[in-house]
Amino acid sequence: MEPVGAVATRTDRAPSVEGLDAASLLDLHRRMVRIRVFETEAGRLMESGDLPGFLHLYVGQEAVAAGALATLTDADQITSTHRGHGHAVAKGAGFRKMFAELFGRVDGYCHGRGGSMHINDLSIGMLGANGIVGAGLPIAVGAAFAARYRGDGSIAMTFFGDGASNIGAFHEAANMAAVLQLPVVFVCENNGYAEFTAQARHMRLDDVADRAAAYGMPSEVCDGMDAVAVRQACRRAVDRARAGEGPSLVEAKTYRYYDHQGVKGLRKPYRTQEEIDAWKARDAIELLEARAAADGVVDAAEFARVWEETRADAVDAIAFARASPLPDPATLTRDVYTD
Amino acid sequence: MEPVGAVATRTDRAPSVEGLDAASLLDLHRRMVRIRVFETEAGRLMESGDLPGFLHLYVGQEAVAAGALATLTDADQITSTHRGHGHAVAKGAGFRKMFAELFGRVDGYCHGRGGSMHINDLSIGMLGANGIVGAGLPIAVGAAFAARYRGDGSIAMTFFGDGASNIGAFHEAANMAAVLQLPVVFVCENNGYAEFTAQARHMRLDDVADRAAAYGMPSEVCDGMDAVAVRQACRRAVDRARAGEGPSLVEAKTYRYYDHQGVKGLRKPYRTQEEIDAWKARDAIELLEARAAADGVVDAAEFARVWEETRADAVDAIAFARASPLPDPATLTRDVYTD
Amino acid sequence: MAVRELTYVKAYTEALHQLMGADDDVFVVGEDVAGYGGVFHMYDGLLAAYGERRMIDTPISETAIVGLGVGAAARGLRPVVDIMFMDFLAVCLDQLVNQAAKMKFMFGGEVRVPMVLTVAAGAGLSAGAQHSQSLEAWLAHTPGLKVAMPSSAHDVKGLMVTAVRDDNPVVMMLNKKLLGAKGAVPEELYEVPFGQAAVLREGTDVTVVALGRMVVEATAAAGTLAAEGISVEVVDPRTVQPLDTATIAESARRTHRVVVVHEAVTFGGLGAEIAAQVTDAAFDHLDAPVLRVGAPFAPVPFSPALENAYLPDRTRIAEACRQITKRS
Amino acid sequence: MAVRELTYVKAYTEALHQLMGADDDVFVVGEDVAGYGGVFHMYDGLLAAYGERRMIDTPISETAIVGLGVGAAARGLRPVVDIMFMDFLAVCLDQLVNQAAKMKFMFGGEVRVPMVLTVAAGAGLSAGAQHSQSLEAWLAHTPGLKVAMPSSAHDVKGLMVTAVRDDNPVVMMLNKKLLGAKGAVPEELYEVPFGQAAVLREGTDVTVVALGRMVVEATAAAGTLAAEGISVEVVDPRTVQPLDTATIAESARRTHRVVVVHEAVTFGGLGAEIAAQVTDAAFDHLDAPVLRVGAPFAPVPFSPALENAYLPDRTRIAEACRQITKRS
Ligand SMILES: Cc1ncc(C[n+]2csc(CCOP(=O)(O)OP(=O)(O)O)c2C)c(N)n1
Ligand SMILES: Cc1ncc(C[n+]2csc(CCOP(=O)(O)OP(=O)(O)O)c2C)c(N)n1
Ligand SMILES: [Mg+2]
Ligand SMILES: [Mg+2]
Repeated sequence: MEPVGAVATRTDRAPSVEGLDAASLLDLHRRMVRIRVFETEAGRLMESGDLPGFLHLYVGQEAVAAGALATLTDADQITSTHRGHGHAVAKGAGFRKMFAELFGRVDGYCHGRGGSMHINDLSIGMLGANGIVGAGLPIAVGAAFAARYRGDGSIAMTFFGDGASNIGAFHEAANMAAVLQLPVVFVCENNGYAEFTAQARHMRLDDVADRAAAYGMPSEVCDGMDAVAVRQACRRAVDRARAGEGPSLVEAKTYRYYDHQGVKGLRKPYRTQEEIDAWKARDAIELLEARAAADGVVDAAEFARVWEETRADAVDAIAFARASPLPDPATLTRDVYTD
Repeated sequence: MEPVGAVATRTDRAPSVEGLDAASLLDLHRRMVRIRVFETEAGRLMESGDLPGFLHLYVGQEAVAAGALATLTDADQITSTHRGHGHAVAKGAGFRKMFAELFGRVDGYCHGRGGSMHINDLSIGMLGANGIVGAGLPIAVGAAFAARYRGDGSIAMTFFGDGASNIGAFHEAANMAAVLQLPVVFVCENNGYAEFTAQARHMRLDDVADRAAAYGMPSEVCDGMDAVAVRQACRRAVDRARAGEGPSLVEAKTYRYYDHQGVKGLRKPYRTQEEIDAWKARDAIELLEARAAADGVVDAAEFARVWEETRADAVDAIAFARASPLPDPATLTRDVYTD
Repeated sequence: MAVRELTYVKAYTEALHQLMGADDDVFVVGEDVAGYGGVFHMYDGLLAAYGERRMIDTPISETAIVGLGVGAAARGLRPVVDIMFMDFLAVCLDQLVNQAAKMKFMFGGEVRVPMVLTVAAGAGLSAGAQHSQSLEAWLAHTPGLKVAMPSSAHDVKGLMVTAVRDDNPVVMMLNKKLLGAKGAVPEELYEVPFGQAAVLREGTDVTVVALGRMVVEATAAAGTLAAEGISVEVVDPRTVQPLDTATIAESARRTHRVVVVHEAVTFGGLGAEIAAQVTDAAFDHLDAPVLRVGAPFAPVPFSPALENAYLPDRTRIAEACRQITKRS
Repeated sequence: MAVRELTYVKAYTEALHQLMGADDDVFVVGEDVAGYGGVFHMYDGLLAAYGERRMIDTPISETAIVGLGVGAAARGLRPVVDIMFMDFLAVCLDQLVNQAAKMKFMFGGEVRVPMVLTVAAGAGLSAGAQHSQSLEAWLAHTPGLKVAMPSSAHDVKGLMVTAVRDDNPVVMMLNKKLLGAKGAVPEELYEVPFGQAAVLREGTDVTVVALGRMVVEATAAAGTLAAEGISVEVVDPRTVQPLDTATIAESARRTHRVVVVHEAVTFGGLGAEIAAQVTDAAFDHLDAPVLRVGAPFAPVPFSPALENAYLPDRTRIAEACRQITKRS
């Protein structure tokens, strides 16, 4: 895989903003900005030593979560990964509970028990981030099974990385979903790396999407820096799922701006500055703003207001999180079992 | 998958015996007959209550082991499955130690500790049957790694079923072998069933071979009732491996005559009599004998002698096994560790 | 009412049949559970009764099978997941121990995972080292899981009813060698509560705590020993997570001697946990250290000649009881 | 000669560096072990020294990674397999427990599987429930495996040398929170024998048997208690499979009181096994039941406020020692 070349190719494919109205574009934009702001603040807090534990930031990949989750309702279920903040935010999770969880406070989504890698919100169909690579995929298949079993019209969507497509759980989950023709969408966020290992060194395909054929499953590749393109590709897959036509795989080519974990590269450079710059030149949020402005669909001021509101939301949420009490050690063995 | 139709298709592809000399044909024949005789006797012994434990018989699939293992030397390593007798026999394992193991006697390959599912013979590169579906695949990848690491020119081959191609270990092993470009051949024995579940209900492809594309690995399908065809396909894969061109997948379409375990169907019919008859009409041994005779390459009397010798070998081996002592319980904790 | 007898395996099938009849949320998923009825015949007749919607045959994909159960359970269904041999847990343990077991706690308490995972455990059938293990020690050491080890047809049904109705992940360990064992089983649905040991036989000289099939062996040993004048109390914990230490310790305080028996290898087995808890709770009442009877430290051997010597049985249990009663 | 100090993690790297220098059959395989040098920096410099032939980066495929190790070891190489966090064992346990551990026995004795599996274990870094476990109890219960739990830089190097030279599969459990801890480490290659506990501090009132990082906590507690007039003997088994019961029991017979400490949850942990063995071996010498100090029965919590309370530490160990010495 030669990422810079790949970017060039994908530019050709990138759909225009046409066909999407202002509300839809603002919806995509708001989801992306909320992720960007949340993650940037989280990164800052981590750098300043305020947050315990690991932090796998989503900055750079916003178009994927935004585009994909714009196609779902709260009744639809998702499972996520170690890099899960973007999915939670785009699915509608609130900043207050999210920041509180990162701080390990009692008002967090997991009441401080889970941390970054276990954020979940059952009320909006967010079935959880996951610390085990690939483990969310079979769980999403189970959620899709439940949806069909009940005939409630909902579907499931699961996110996974290029690296995760090499683990057995991916293979088993994809085949199971295909054999049972379950309403689930597999969204591969291909950011070109599994930790510090480039895709070319962990698989011999350019497109993870090509693996779908092994399960008799339709797939497509889309530009993961273009929220509109992701939304369109996921919409097709979601429609198939809702129509009872079974699972699909959507691969979005994207990039993470920060390091695998945390903000700065730890020690060893494993990506070139040129590569990073080339991807940032096609930043998903800038791209959407520029296109919408060029097409005259959304007024730039509206975008500015989203940024402003979101930043204010983050300020509020961080203050809330800092003020939230630490969990009480006396509750340690609570919620291990339901009774 | 519609097995009978599939057979018809494969008949067209079936190569003739031309190009193989008498010695090569007799070699294939002898391997197949040895499997057939061993398994038939083992089945008989099981029916009469002489053998403890499970028995997954290989009868019907002889062309696969024979054709595949005719391409290897004793230095090459194989890993096998729960249905492993055929691979052991075709790799050169002796009847005496094999029968003794089935009887649970001290002179068996595992000294009575392993049983049918763990027969191995390191002296001929038989790295063991396996009771866990799919588990032999990564082990073969490790053997291939060792071969390349040492640069000793040997390769590895691993057998697995259509059903096994759905387990994560298959996916991971295939991808690992491809990424590291290791000298290993993946031989899928597609007998159309995983236990009592037909292929169409456990995957949505006709050819397991199509899964190789997910790893950037070459593959081909061959007629698993035609030992010559299997030999040719495996030869191409083995040559690639030896030439440093990495792994390949060969799928052989075949059929087991007996039940998944044991000899007779336990309770529920899950295959039709027509299907069974159609496959038996193309019995691998009969096919080879008939072709060789028609082409005039091998005299029928030579084939008859192989049968005779092999039957005598089985009689001898069974007597040997029956006479072999039971293992001594005092040795129970021996060989758990090397020291 | 005449006492009706059922085999251990049929008691399981009947429990499931009735539970499925009572609750549409209960379904079964696994390899060959539907069309074939399960390789151990555990699911016979359920496909005919409940159809393909609720009886799901799968590919050989244990991680996805258990994961399907986890996801469906998190969405409120009550999956019964079958993975055939307990040994196969090793290919799918993550979904059980890192997902199902921890989900509620990690998620902050909101979610429930009412999944039952059924496995066939135990040795004695010459099935070899990869098809004969008793791995309850791994599971009972995992917070979030419950683990049932029925020793009779009666308990199979009652524990299965409790398991399916439980809102936590439960592992049902059916013992392969007991599948055909008959016992009295009430026709109606009834629960055997988790965490309540059964005192199957009262005695005064020694308490034998036995798990799974070893209960049968312990009871037989108790009969033999009675003739020798040794009075054995047999306690069956029935679930090892939760574990009813109170009943065991109470018995120990009366008999002053405890033998613990299980099929698993002694080292690191639950016999150690039971011994530690009993010793802690009844230290001043014990005349001898708790004696553990388990398998020697080796994989399960194939040959019956070895496997018979490997597995604890009534003879070894009786021997242990004689030894411990002699000591003081 | 001046004593040279190294960190725990550098002692590991040095051992491997020297072992690879001495034996071409030793190689390392795992995710990000080569180019990046390991996420815990365990393999820094080894790619430069030994090249891509012997330092193998892999896809995220733990089953295939361990399987590669098993196959290569069965062919006579000496793989060092890294699977990062111990919790990830759950996705690849089959290759370790059903293949590597059982192979020699099942195969009738011919094969050897000289593989070392390195995992980073333990809690205390707010890594959450799926990145913090201590699962030695699963492994030590598995015949065929050996399990080392070094508590110091010195033992990391010595145990690693022994592990790589051992012809059996060995799991090296490195404790994440100890990675930066410094200690004296000889420059040359040396072995710390398996199955030989170290008596790190002699004492007369109570024996504390501690595993892994808990050794550090136990030693600190011993210091505190000395000031209170309680004399603590600290024993570090160093390997839990094999386990040096003799040394522990010998100590118990002198002190008459034993406390066992580990990070893992108490229920079903190796504290039970140690307690059972010690009680068996020294019953008449014990003034009190063995006291176990472990984690409460819950997954590892994320928030430091909870995790600190969850993990055993010097305070809880000291408290246990005070309690047990008060008893009699
Ligand atoms: C089973 C398992 N193996 C390894 C890891 C360590 N790990 C965490 S994230 C990661 C890389 C994942 O790569 P990818 O799927 O491409 O996702 P990305 O980080 O690029 O978003 C690895 C190896 C893990 N958490 N779980
Ligand atoms: C991990 C695992 N799952 C399930 C089984 C039980 N099992 C043994 S053989 C088999 C079917 C295998 O099918 P296939 O791979 O097609 O091989 P075949 O039996 O047809 O030769 C199953 C499910 C097992 N041994 N291991
Ligand atoms: Mg990635
Ligand atoms: Mg098959």
